[in-house]
Amino acid sequence: MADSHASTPLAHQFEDLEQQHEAASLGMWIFLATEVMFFGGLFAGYTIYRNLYMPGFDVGSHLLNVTIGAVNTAVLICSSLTMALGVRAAQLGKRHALLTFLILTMALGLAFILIKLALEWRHDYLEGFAPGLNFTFAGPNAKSVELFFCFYFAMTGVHALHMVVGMGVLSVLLVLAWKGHFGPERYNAVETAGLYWHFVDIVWIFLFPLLYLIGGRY
Amino acid sequence: MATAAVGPETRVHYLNVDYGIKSWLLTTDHKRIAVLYLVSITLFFFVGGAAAALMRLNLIEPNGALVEPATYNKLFSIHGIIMVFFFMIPSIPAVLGNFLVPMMIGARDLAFPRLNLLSWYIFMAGGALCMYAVIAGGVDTGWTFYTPLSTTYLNSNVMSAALGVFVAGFSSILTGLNFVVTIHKMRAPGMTWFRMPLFLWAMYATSIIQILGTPVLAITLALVGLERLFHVGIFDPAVGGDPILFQHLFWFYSHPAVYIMILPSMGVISELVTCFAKKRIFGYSFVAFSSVAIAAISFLVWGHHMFVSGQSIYAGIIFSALSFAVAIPSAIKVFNWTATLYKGSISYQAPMLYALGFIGLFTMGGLTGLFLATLAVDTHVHDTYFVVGHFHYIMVGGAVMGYLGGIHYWWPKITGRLYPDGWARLAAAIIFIGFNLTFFPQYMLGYLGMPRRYAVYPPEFQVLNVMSSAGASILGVGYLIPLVYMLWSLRYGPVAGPNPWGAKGLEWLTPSPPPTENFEKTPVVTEEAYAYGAKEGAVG
Amino acid sequence: MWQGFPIRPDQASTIARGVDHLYYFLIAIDLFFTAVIFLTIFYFALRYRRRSQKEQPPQIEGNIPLELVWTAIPLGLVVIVFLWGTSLFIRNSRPPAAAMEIFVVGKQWMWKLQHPEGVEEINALHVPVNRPVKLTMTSEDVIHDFSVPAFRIKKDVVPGMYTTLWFEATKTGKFHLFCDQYCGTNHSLMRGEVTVMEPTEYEQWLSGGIRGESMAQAGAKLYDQLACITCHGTGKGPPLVGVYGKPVKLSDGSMVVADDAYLRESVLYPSAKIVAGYPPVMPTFKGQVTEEQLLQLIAYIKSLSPEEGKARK
Amino acid sequence: MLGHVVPKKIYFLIFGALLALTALTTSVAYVNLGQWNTIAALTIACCKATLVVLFFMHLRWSTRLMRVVLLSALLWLAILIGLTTTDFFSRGWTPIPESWETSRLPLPGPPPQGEFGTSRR
Ligand code: HEA
Ligand code: HEA
Ligand code: HEC
Ligand code: CUA
Ligand SMILES: [Cu+2]
Repeated sequence: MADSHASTPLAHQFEDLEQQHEAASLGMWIFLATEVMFFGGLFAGYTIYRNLYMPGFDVGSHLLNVTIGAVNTAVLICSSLTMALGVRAAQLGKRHALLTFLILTMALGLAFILIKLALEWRHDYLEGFAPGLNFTFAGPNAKSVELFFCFYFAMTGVHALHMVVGMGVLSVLLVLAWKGHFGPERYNAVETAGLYWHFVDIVWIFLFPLLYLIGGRY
Repeated sequence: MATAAVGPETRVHYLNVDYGIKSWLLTTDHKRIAVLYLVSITLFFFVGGAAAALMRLNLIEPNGALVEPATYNKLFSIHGIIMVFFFMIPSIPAVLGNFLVPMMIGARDLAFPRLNLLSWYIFMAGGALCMYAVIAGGVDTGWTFYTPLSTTYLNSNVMSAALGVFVAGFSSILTGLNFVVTIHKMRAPGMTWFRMPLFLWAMYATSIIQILGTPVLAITLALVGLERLFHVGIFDPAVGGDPILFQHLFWFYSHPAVYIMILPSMGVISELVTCFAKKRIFGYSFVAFSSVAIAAISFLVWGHHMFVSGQSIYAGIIFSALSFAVAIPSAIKVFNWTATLYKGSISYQAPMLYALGFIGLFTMGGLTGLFLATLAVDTHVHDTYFVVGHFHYIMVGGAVMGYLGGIHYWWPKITGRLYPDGWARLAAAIIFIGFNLTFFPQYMLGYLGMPRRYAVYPPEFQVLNVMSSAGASILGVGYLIPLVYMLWSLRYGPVAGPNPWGAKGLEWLTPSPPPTENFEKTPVVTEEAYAYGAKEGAVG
Repeated sequence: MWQGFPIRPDQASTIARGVDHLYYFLIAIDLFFTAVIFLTIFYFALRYRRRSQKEQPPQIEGNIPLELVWTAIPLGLVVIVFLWGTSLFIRNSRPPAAAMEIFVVGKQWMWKLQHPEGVEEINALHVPVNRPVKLTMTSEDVIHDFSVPAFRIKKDVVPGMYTTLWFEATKTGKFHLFCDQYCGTNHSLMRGEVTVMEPTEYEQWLSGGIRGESMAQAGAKLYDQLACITCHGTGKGPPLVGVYGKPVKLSDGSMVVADDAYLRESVLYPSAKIVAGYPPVMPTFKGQVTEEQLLQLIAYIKSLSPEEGKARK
Repeated sequence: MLGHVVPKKIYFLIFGALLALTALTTSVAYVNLGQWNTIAALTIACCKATLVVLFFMHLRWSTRLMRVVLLSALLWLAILIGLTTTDFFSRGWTPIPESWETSRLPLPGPPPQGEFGTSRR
């Protein structure tokens, strides 16, 4: 992915642009496969503990705010749309549209993180749901609830970290796009960054029901 | 060789195209990066080896001849961590793989050269963190980082060591990613999958493991770190966490990781055996597919490290059965290599000696793996020196032998110089003898019940331990000899020429050392791999 | 065995012999294949050594029937080994009825063992010969591993859960007891000795030993001290008489067997499983009872249902 | 042009579908379906993920190789979760009864659930 920044569109090790393009997206897909496994460790642990400690996990889940979770899901989906449109703009060589969509995507990403931070994590911390830092919950199944929040913070934390990394990548792209670096011949970097961004979105698509919903809200 | 040998000095090639530290540290040439790795892992090997030497010294006496138990624990931890994560896993992939993957498929470089350089920097950063952990007082978790010991009870430098391994893991992932993309997308015209040298199949299979396994180790170590720092206890029994879950996640990576170590060696052996017997490999597709089969099945057996851990015995039974399954493709390989020798024209230059040593020692080590996969027997020998014997037979007798064989074989290609073959053969013999003396007694110790990770032990085990320590000193000398003559050869070795062994394969068609672009023009492949029957001079 | 140079530890339990036989069988396989590979290589190496640089050996692509043969033979062998090893393992992990029960608590870096009669030992275990013994084990800190090579038994001792192990010694004498799971600084000093005695000697030893109360008696005392009786016995909580080993119906409709792990959980985390028909009012005793005291409470509850406690493993 | 350019309309359609599914999954959570709540939530999540992968990530128009990469990642994830859970959920089955035939225990069955879960051994 990084190698498409070279001064000519075609890096020296490739025969043609087609090969270079395919290599870049294959590389990104493989990277996403590693990400699947990275989150997979957490998902495996979550699956097991939730089945072992169902009541506590349900209690924990009920302590989260579904509305905020749903809003954040929507925010991320919007950002995925703008990202997809950004890639399209790059493909068509529309510099201005690309810039707009990149900025929109980053703004939505920022919104997601701010909502998470200011409305959720802060609240959880103040309410005493933060294991290790401030955990004061003392209802039934307190220990399982604590375990639930361990997962909650580990999973959403790692996810948020990925968002931050994604925003870093996007800001590099923004600068390059500003300089008119991309065009129909050369948009691999935008496309691969897009793949990454959508992947992070997908992770949230699973985190949302697993953490907020399956405890049963009725 | 008929080809006029042009001295490495008179030509422009990847080594002399540019000079100065900067030209090395900022290089994106896969060959130079391979050399960077070669230097760094050699360093790590001797650090790990020094720890082993101190351990063996300590075990000469039942009450510990040298160090306190606390220090001994740090020694084996750092020995395991360095040898596994900073020597063996990067050894063949990052050195020989980096050098050879593009050359063998006829490409100018890997698909992502800058990523490749980044991998090396990440690797060194991880190494630096681990070395910091050693210098700042050591780490005593063992290479397995079992919880809750590592998360709650130890106050050594667990964080920096775990972080170091975590970081180095990304280097491994990115290297694997680079190889897979390169092999898929950048093969020269005519280089079909079934014309690829078996080394490439092995590298491909290895990369799959690196890509799909390593991230799980990363997240697991991250969770250990979280638990240590913030008591966000996912494995902590105090909140109902289960330490056995940690073991599942750890071995999900670390069992396949042992095949990250052996598969590349197997690939090297396929190259060596064919070259020095002047024969095609016997059963090409069986050898090729067994690599992929090993990679795939290796992900299904991790629970065999946990037979007595409190894991459900039903799970134990499943894992036992699958562990036996993974032995079959290994058996296929061993038999095919042996059959390749049949009616060959076998010469005994040093690389071949290492290759034959590999086959023998890998067989002995692999077969003891069957003991461990057997539930009732593992109940007795788990966490004893029998296990230590098993994995050193495979890793030192197998993987390291393969690595050394490969380094000797491609040394002329890498440096353009030949080393003294007599010394090399002597070193191979010393290593073989020293190795067996070191590790065979450990099987016996293990069945007698001597637990591993023991700084002090009951006196009746002393005789065998002294034998083992004596062997280790021979082994240590054996490893120092190649270091000396390899360095010597850099300056004084005879000029090698493009193909000193009369080997087949694209990498031998280009001069030694190769030019930066590897080939003057992109080669076109018209033959199967190892076309030793074909007339001399025919391209292949 | 050959005294100066033993190849295996004493065979001192009913399990040992079976394991050794399997081990010998594996050695035979090992020797066979090692010999086949080594001899073939040596033979080829001599027979087909390179005699001149120009030599062009005949090229052989492979041989499918041969490939099948050398896939099938190892496959057949490992199936045998798997079945043999697994059936032995299942047998070895199933404690016989009427085993005498000993409780083991591991902690950095010592073993605490308690006999049902109340005798406590540190890093030493005395047992009668020819009598099955069942160990119920847990750890107070990290993972340890209880291993007696002469008996060919081994099991991790894990904090937060009970693991079990059993053996029947067949030979009197002293045998090593090792901690086989790395557990921190003095892991290699976490050793002890198992002494197997004639039953009569054992009785003598038991009566001579520094005896506190029996496990169950100590448990009864605790039961008193912790005021369990205020609920259990008054109808506020379920009666505990005869509960051990019986299935219990829970408030969510499912059934559990009241075994050691269940009792432990009921005391430490009462809200985890609520007995059907009772309110979840029992307080947790976590932090108030040590792992040892917990074992005593369990022993006491077991003693309230005499036949059950014996009949079930 | 190197890759496939997707019409804007498709993007907006998918976007709409994703938002609708989000609303659906949230509201389903408020209906008591017992076990089916979890299944419904995860099914919807899988649908959403599939839409993103196929359209936003262009997998529909990518080579077979990319699909193989994705599928193998999912397969490996299934291995990780599947084999790990075999352990946890068969622990309650031990101890193996003294003889297979005279089993008096009402096990095996799904392990009972609750805090600190199954009786583990
Ligand atoms: C390169 C490293 C490597 C390799 C390749 C292997 C290969 C194998 N390993 Fe090993 N193993 C380790 C490194 C390795 N191992 C390490 C490091 C540990 C300890 C970790 C720790 O706890 O610190 C370990 C531990 C370990 C255990 C756990 C022991 C315990 O802790 O109790 C087990 C159990 O099943 C096992 C089994 C096997 C098997 C069945 C193979 C098989 O793949 C072997 C296959 C090979 C052959 C079988 C030989 C060739 C075949 C023939 C000549 C034909 C005849 C064949 C038949 C009859 C089948 N290994
Ligand atoms: C590929 C990996 C690899 C390699 C190459 C080695 C190489 C060696 N190992 Fe290692 N070993 C492991 C991987 C490896 N090991 C692992 C994973 C463990 C488990 C760790 C754990 O339990 O957590 C282990 C554990 C282990 C133990 C068990 C410790 C214990 O459980 O108590 C022992 C004991 O003998 C041992 C010995 C040796 C020896 C003698 C060598 C020799 O081959 C090394 C020979 C090399 C040299 C000797 C260096 C060259 C000579 C010098 C530098 C001379 C200068 C020397 C001095 C100044 C002292 N190793
Ligand atoms: C405040 C009242 C109270 C006290 C004090 C109390 N219990 Fe309980 N106990 C209960 C109730 C009510 C239940 C049933 C509901 C449940 O399972 O939590 C119960 C259940 C149990 C069970 C499970 C019984 C079964 O039939 O499955 C065990 C075992 C037990 N208690 C042991 C103890 C012990 C040991 C102590 C003292 C250390 C103790 N209890 C103290 C109220 C109490
Ligand atoms: Cu306790 Cu090792
Ligand atoms: Cu393994």
